[in-house]
Amino acid sequence: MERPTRTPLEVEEESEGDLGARRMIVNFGPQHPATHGTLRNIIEMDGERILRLEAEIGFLHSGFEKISEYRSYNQTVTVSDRMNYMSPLCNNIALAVAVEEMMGIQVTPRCATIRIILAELSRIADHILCVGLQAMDLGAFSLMLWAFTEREKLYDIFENVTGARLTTSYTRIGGLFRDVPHDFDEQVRRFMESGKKTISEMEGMLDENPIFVNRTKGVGAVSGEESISFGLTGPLLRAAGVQYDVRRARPYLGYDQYEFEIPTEKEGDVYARYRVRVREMYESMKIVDQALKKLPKGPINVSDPRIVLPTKDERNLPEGGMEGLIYHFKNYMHGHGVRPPKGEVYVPTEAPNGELGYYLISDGTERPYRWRVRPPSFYNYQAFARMSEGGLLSDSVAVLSSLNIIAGELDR
Amino acid sequence: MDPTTAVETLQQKFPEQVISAHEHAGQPFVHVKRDRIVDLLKWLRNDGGFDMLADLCGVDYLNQGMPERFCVVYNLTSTASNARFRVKAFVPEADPVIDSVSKLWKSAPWAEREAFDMFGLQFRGHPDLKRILLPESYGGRPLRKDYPLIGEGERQNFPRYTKEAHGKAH
Amino acid sequence: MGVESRPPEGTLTTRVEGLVNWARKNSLWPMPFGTACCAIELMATLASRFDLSRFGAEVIRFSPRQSDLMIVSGRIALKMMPVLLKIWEQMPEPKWCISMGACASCGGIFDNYAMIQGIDRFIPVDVYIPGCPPRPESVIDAIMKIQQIVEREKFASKN
Amino acid sequence: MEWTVVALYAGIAVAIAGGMLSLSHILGPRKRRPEKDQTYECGVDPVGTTKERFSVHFYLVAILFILFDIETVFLIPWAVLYKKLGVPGLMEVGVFLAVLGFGLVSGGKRKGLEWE
Repeated sequence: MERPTRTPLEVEEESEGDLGARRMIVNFGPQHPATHGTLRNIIEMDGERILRLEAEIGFLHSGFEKISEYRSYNQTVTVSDRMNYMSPLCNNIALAVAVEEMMGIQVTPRCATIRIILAELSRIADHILCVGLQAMDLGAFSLMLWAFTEREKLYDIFENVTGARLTTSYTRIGGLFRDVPHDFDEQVRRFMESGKKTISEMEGMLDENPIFVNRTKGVGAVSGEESISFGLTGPLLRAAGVQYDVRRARPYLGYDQYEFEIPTEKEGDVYARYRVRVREMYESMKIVDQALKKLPKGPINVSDPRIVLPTKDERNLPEGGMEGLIYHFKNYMHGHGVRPPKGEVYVPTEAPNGELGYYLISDGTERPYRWRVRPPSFYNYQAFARMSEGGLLSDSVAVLSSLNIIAGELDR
Repeated sequence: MDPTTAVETLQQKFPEQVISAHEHAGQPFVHVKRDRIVDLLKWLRNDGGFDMLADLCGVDYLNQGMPERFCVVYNLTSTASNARFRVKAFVPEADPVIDSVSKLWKSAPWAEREAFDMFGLQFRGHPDLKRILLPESYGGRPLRKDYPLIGEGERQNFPRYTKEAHGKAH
Repeated sequence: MGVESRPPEGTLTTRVEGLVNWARKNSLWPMPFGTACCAIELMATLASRFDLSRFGAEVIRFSPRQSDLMIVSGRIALKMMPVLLKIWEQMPEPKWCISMGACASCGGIFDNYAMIQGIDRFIPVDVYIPGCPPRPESVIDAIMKIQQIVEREKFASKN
Repeated sequence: MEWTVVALYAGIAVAIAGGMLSLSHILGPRKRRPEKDQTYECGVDPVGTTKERFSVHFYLVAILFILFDIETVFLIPWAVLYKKLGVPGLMEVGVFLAVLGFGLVSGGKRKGLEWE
């Protein structure tokens, strides 16, 4: 397989008499500080103005959907948090919610509340870094360091709860890996004060900052209908005026018991997306507040032994008796374990970047027959060409960081 | 329009297209033939109110007793009424071609390119149908059920640089 | 005719060698070949909490021309391998390579058609960091190991 | 007496700059290879050619930059001695800045600063 060189775009030979500059082709390539990942754009430019932009992806295609067809449902949880590595918990929760809806399992109230708290915390982690990186791309480097100090505090919380900073793999079908530590709510409250302070500082730094406003207002604007046609979801769609949030449209895990607004803007440009993300962080904090207040006691796993592992004492012969041992054996051996009934389901959830949907087809065995993920970055990045054509090259950098493209999720 | 009425009206409007209607875990969906898929989806979008194509993906039903081997799944959403609906168009293995819906939604082209890349499904009328996730010189169709998990040796096929030789040593 | 190419004899060169190695050791300019989750941990290592600049290695260069330590952080897909080879080739000579994380070192959980099963099959790697993703402390430990390697570099081995 | 200081200062500057360049040229190992000499374009084979005519706007932007850069360079000697020069000095710099300010404003009006 010789190295796949890209055939250069055919540049029409302009007539000799024309004194204008010929089109220049620039490679905004896979190894580039501003692409935040392995994306490639071949840009045809007239001077600074972008005439045509062709995006090329697949530089991080890791065959997620193929390897998941060789794993049981609980094993695919470890696969799911390698997709969107900015907010891995949202992926784990999305997968667990999808399989539970397929099997018709109702998780315990404590598990649902813990999942909502962790999902909203990782939404804050994703948004704060996106705003930080966007500011860094436009020149304000210090904001990225502020964002990272907040993220480090969130890493401490995630590590305290799940054991890992980034690849958490915390949820299981029908419950969680383990319960939250006793000092969980006090640690989260401590983060919330410093988080609010840092976010308002970042807001103060960027909101009326002439450089930031000039670089982002009116840049890469997309109208509401066009965003729907492009399949944009999440902050991009809400910035274009369409008030659509899967947590409100199709509530899961009890999101309908919390009051929070859906921040939307009208212009649909880079500045509007930044505003939506910042306001969404405040909304997430409101949700975490309410969830912490009503965090119920009780078990975190569904009590159905066919799905959830029996606890240690249930397994030992004197107390648990023969059933505990048999269920433990059945849960781990081939052909046993979590086996949803034959059928398929598409369950969307609201990830920080947009609608993260799992389309699972089960053929009755414990391995998914088809494990399809609807990644928000895939459809958001498709609109990048439309947003940056006609603008300047430096505008396309601002637009790219406002889309918050995660290559792992993009190429799956 | 909520999905259940969508299923009935579809069965009346396109009786010969709709193969069967199903429902699983509270989610109705419909199996259709591939011939008039564009008109069917256009009707669903314009009159059915399903204005967003949330996801388009391919499925390989190798000897699973489905009408055909390949299937293209369209997951539709209505942002106004929050309703969801799924249309599954079946494509025979002998001639895996189906009309492209890139004229109806701008989110379709890349998803169709991925289905082409992973399953080898051709989309008639697609603006620029070529591989999207794998290199153009890649031979196989990985997500097909009969394709080996570890591929056919493409991952070893690169020149090797060693420190001593300071140059290509392949 | 570089400083290494003069035939080394006697103690004179060891002092020059020691000086050059000391200079190179403390000013490693990393080329972050960041693709996936390990890149986020690499960014965490460079951020203010696990500050990599204590080792003189925080000057992140995105062009291979000005960097001498390539940190391959993240999984390498089929399409990315030619890019990795080209960038490794375009880095000027005294260069070292860290393979950060399980995916870069051995393919990690992705033993499938799309993933390179370890970059050491194609480019020479000096230090491997286990972990998925490795903690920032182990990235710093890897940088220190690279510094030990640089310290013991002999000129004879160069030309 | 004044000039020896300036000459010394210039000599040191040239020595440092020249020294860095020549030392790295002499001591640096050079291993040329076809792959290494290719232009770096984000890790892929270069697309298109650079031997094309550039748009004239780049020239305009460059000239405007040089104009205002030199303006600040001329301000430095005044800034060093502004106490001693007193009000007359301030007046002269005012005129200097007014002329260039007028240039900037008129350039802005005629869309010189826009990319179009």
